[in-house]
Amino acid sequence: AEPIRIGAILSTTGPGAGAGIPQRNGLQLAVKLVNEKGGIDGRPVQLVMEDDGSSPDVAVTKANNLIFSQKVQAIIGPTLTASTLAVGGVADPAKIPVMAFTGLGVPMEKTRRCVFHMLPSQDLNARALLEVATKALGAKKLGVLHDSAYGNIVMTKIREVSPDYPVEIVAVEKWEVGATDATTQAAKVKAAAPDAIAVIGNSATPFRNARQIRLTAPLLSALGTATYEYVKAMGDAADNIVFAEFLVAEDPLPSQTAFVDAFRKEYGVLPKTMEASAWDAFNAVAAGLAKVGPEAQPGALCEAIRGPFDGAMARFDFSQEDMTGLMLKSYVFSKLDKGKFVRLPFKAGS
Amino acid sequence: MLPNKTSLAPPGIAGELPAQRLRTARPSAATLSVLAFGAGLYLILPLVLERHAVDLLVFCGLYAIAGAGVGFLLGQGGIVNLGQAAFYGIGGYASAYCSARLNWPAPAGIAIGIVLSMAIAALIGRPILRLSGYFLALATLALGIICTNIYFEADFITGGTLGVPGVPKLAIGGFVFDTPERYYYLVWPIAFAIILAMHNLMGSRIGLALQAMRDAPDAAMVMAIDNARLKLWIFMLSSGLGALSGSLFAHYVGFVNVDSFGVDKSILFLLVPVIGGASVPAGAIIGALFIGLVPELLSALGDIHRVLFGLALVASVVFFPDGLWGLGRGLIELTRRRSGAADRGETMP
Amino acid sequence: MLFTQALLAGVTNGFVYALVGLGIAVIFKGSHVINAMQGELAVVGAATAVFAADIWGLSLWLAVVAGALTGMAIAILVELGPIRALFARRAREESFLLLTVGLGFTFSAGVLYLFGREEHLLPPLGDEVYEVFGAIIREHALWVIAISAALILALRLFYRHTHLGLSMMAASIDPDGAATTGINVRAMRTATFALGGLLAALAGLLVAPLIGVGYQMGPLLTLKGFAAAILGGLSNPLGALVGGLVIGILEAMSIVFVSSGMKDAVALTLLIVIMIFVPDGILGRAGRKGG
Amino acid sequence: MLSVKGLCAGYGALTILKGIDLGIGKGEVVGLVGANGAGKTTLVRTLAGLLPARDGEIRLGGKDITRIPPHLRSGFGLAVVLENRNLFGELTVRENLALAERAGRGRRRVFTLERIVDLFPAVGEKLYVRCDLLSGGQQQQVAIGRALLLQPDIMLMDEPSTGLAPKVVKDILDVLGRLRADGMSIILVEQNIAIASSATSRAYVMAIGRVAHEIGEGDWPRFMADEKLVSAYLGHHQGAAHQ
Amino acid sequence: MTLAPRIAPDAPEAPLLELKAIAHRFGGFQVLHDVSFTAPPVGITGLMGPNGSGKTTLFNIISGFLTPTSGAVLFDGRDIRAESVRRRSLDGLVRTFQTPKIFERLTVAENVMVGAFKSGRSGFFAGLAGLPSVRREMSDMRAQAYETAQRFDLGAVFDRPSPLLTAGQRRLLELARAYQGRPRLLMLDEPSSGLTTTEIEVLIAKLRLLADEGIAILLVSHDMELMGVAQAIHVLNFGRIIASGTMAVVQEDTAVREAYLGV
Ligand SMILES: Nc1ncnc2c1ncn2[C@@H]1O[C@H](COP(=O)(O)OP(=O)(O)OP(=O)(O)O)[C@@H](O)[C@H]1O
Ligand SMILES: Nc1ncnc2c1ncn2[C@@H]1O[C@H](COP(=O)(O)OP(=O)(O)OP(=O)(O)O)[C@@H](O)[C@H]1O
Ligand SMILES: [Mg+2]
Ligand SMILES: [Mg+2]
Repeated sequence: AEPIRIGAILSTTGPGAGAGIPQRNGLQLAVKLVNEKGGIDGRPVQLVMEDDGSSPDVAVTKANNLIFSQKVQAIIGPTLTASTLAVGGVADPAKIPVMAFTGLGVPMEKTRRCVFHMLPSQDLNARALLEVATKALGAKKLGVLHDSAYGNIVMTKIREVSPDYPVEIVAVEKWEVGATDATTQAAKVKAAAPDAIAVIGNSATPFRNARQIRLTAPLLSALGTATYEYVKAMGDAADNIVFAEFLVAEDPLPSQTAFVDAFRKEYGVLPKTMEASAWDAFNAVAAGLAKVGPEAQPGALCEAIRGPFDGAMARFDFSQEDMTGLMLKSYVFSKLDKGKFVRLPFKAGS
Repeated sequence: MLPNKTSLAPPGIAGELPAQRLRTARPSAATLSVLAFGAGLYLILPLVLERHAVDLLVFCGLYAIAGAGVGFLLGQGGIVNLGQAAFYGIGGYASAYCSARLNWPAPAGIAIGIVLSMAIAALIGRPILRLSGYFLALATLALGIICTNIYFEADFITGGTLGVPGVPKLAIGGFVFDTPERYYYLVWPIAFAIILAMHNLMGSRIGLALQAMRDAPDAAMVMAIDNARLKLWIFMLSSGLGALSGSLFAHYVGFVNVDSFGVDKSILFLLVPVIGGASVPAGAIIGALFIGLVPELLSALGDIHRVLFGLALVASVVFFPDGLWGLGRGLIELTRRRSGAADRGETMP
Repeated sequence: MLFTQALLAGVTNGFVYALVGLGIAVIFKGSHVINAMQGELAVVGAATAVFAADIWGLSLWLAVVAGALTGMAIAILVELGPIRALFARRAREESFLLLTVGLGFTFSAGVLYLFGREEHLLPPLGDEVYEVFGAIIREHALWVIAISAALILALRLFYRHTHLGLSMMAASIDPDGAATTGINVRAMRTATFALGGLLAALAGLLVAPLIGVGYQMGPLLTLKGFAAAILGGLSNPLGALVGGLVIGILEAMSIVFVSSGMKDAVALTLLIVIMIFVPDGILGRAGRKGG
Repeated sequence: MLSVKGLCAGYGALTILKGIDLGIGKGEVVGLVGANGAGKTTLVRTLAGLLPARDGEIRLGGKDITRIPPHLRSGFGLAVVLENRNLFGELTVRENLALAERAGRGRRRVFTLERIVDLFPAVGEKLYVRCDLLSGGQQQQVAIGRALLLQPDIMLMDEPSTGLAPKVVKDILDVLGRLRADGMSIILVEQNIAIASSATSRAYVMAIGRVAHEIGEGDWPRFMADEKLVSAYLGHHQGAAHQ
Repeated sequence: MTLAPRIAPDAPEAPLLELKAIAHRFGGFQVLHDVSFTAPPVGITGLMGPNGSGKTTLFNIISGFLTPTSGAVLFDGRDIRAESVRRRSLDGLVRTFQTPKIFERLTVAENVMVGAFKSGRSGFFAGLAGLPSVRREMSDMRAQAYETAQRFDLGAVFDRPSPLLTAGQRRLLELARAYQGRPRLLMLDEPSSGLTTTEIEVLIAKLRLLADEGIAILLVSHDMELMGVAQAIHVLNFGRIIASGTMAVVQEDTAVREAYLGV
């Protein structure tokens, strides 16, 4: 039978590749398994994979290609927030669902009824960090080190929601994406004597720098750096870092074991949140396609996806305002112990 | 009396002026037919190509506009500009802010971007254009990075990392340029007009002065050429083109953010004329096509495509010394020589 | 404490920039080519060492030697191939720039393709951590400083006091004059690239324990090295050090006294101001003006 | 000493030298004159190896050096003072000279740094000054000194008197005279026939890439007296004749 | 001669150029000490001296590339020390260089046309627009350049790329270009080097012709024959004027003979 074409725009090169490559692995596995089970409606799935090189203008070009030349039914990705905004501008009018690996939660997303989010909004990420900082670590004074891209967005939200928590933000320092050194920033945060420090961004460098200048306060981090690669690049700085994420494959939740096993069987290593979210993204599209069939009217697939979906990463509800439906209690917290992620008993949002 | 004294003829009764061989000399029939063919090809391309290909060509056009500015600085002024993305960004943000946030008509945003860019170029150019060679290149590089930094920080205008979404499509007199095809027919004529204007300038007194300034600045000064002012002018011209390209980019993609205005873009804009050949303005067109299309063609080959793109750059410089434009001209010359066409009045034996 | 810590960080970074800038200066001195792939060569050197140790199981020292030789060998090949072709044709400056930018792309993509996208750390030369006025500096940073300083001193002596060093400079300043003075111009250029490649690899190997090198890091290193070399006067090894320190310290101080968000804006504005006041670079010397 | 047969050379598609034949014996100072564009510099550059010979043969001291690369020719006893001086501008005078001294090491030592400083006092004053700060004449002196330090058997000098004060020219001519007495051969490209005639015993007159006329031993006065001959070979429009 | 001098050479005139106690120092090296002389608005003034005596430095000071450590440069009675090279050129002060500075990427024709840059009118925007007036201006400039090129025996190589010129032709080209800049004072730094004896004779005739046209010339040369065209000669030695006068006078001066002529 004629294959169903699904597009993907991932940042497999450039600064976003830390997330883009795991996403690619999760996605390819999901496609493979669906095809092994006979595809959707008896038709195999053909994945058209594109790399946007972490640049939004390239992402738009690729989206144009996928939608108008390749005639895909849905787009998995992009990896980065800015690319999501850019691609949404092309895909939404064409009523092609976009399963973005970013969480926006900005009001304008209300108008884009076909752009779904596989990861929590930054508002939620900010709250998850503050929850664990205040409730699990008991921090009264929080320092923040963040990068100029993803970290910057989260930081904006931390500022907004921090009044809800009994914590004072005592130092905020920034490093630019790709920086080779953030020692001075770390020193400036250290000088403010915080009880805990949130390090938000896609780089192992600041973690190392913080430990190198003997910053002993607990470090917290978000999704972006919760991967084995980053942990390896952190070197001996990697212990006792707390992550707010969704999947600890060493100790998965019952709803996650099937995915973890399949992944380990395929690749021989453990997956993290990014792999799981890509797996979910494809499966959500596949579920929608199974409902409306591959020949449906434009927009029907979006409608079909717009509902609850039980994924390996977490439970989604794409009919929510933020087009993701993730909640604080969906988070899983982990701590690094000798390079291994250990799931913490702490639950947020309770 | 020495026999040679006869050559000291007073002015006025000199021998006949050799046939014109100015840079603006009338094109030959061969050139004209090539041009006509090119124009035809240009017009029908969108009809035969897929939308995606047209989309790529629109980006090529944008690169050509911004790259032409950098190329003119390099080829005519000997100035390596590693900061064009700064002006590209000014154009992009001016358009995005004016039309998406303030709901002003698109031409207003474009004009503001260009004027602002040229004003900034005038202001900053005065001190930094006193530098020369690689020192100037470093200053432009620094300028580019400073601007990127500011784009990150000034998020009340630029939206920071998130950028400005929802930039409306460009509409002129009710006609909306909302498809790649329509944009293609808008962007490329602009690029051609710019190249033509540059070509004109090269054939003028100012163009000669530019070349003179580049080859021997001291001697140019003695000929009363105001090197500083010339440099400032072409720097402003280049900046204005960067802004124009950025504005067109913003309206085309409908979204701008800092990622589009980084140092890598500046390097790309420099590569455009260098690959195409910086000695002729039209080199920017060829360079833009190369930069815009080759990575896309190679990306079909999988992960190795970036290595291949690097090698393609290397090959282009090793095998085509004057840029791809030089290759084209070489071929034309060759066919001409073959067909025994009349020589061009050059005195080279 | 904060000030001292920032100063130490600035100085350490300054030496890192200087190390890359040193190679750029050496290659410029000996060939008048701006080598825009210096950072990538550093990455290649470090990545090779990491892989020689991790995958081929070489001992650390052998791996480091392998990394250094790889950097040197690649630079030599680049000189023997495309660079020589361009020289034979008397290509313009921008052709060399494009060539090295293209090669930089290629090497960075090659590292990505062959070695993956991880950042690689090498073990440091020493694990101690020292405290200076309440601030902390790692032993390896001190080694970087000491080794770079020694390299710079050695290069200075090499260029001013050895026949080979003088010949390398002479060959690039005036190839015809050099050839008629019994200097093998091509061999000198090859030697220059060998030295530049070796310095690049050394830079990569020395900084890998501090910052962890990855395929995407080349351009950044090149840019900072380029800035350091130019600020110092372009063809002067000592200048590259001064340039690197100025940039490193400016950056650190902008973070302390202004804000980390405006670091680049502040540091680079100051850099432009410095250049305007010393238009030939801090240690550069101007030629004759006029006739 | 040096013999050239049927030498052809040029640039790109252009052939400038169209079969040059000449010969210089040991201890001879031979002039090479000719109008602008006659090809004198091209000949010097070809003899020096900077421009490949397209045809013909260059023999030096009996050995064929036509295909020897330029930097090895000093080892055969050949030294050149190029038209543009070609000094290493960013290096000091001393460094310029030291490089040549080193290259001349394997040969019989006739010149030392001290002797050069003696010959050209201006050089001595500026030993530690960068060459590109020197005046034009000072640079010319350094260039000649540099060539001498290669300890050559034969010197090619392309217009060495350019830009030199008359006194220095006289001194150089004196030196050349002494060198010749020491057995050194010299080819002197010289536009100024007064200088050429007083410095050389015989000369080749070049025109349009060929040796068009030979001024034999003792023929200088006759040549100079013949205005027609002089203006025919040294007059103006020769440069255009290549077309 | 075909042209009558515009101004009679013997008319008493205020000097066109006047140097007052010029001194210059490079770092610790004092090149010029207290140099004063004048050049009349008509005729040829010579400047000679041993290598390194400071002639070119003096040229750089007069043309504006260097600012003297002390002393004044008066042009037309006005102190021009603060003026740029360009401003001085517009006033009619045009020089050539000891090593010819040719615009290598231009043809001979274009090089000469650049000489007439200052008399052109068209601006940047007119150039971009490619107005017909610009084209006309360019062809006029070219025609004028051709006349000048012929005067300086460059007619036959008019459309050659300038790198192909021989040393002698480069000298002539620089001269032609400077002439095209309508100089009132033409400063020539060793214009004869690279020329044959015959060519120097022609050059002498050309300089006379230029002088007859009313162009004042300041000439630096080591060629005694060429120097013979100068009505007054000043001899520099170690940055000081050691003799002034006609050729015959300075040639007999013992200091000059010892320092410069070596006889
Ligand atoms: N690099 C070059 N490329 C092409 N042609 C050249 C080149 N250099 C010189 N020529 C041409 O070669 C011819 C001979 O030049 P050459 O310099 O040998 O003359 P010359 O006798 O030394 O003259 P001069 O007395 O002016 O120094 C000239 O016609 C010149 O135009
Ligand atoms: N920029 C400079 N820095 C240091 N010294 C300089 C500089 N320019 C010139 N000099 C020195 O000043 C002196 C005068 O130089 P200048 O070029 O004026 O001499 P000149 O009279 O033109 O000699 P020539 O006849 O050889 O051309 C020389 O000793 C020269 O080395
Ligand atoms: Mg010559
Ligand atoms: Mg001089």
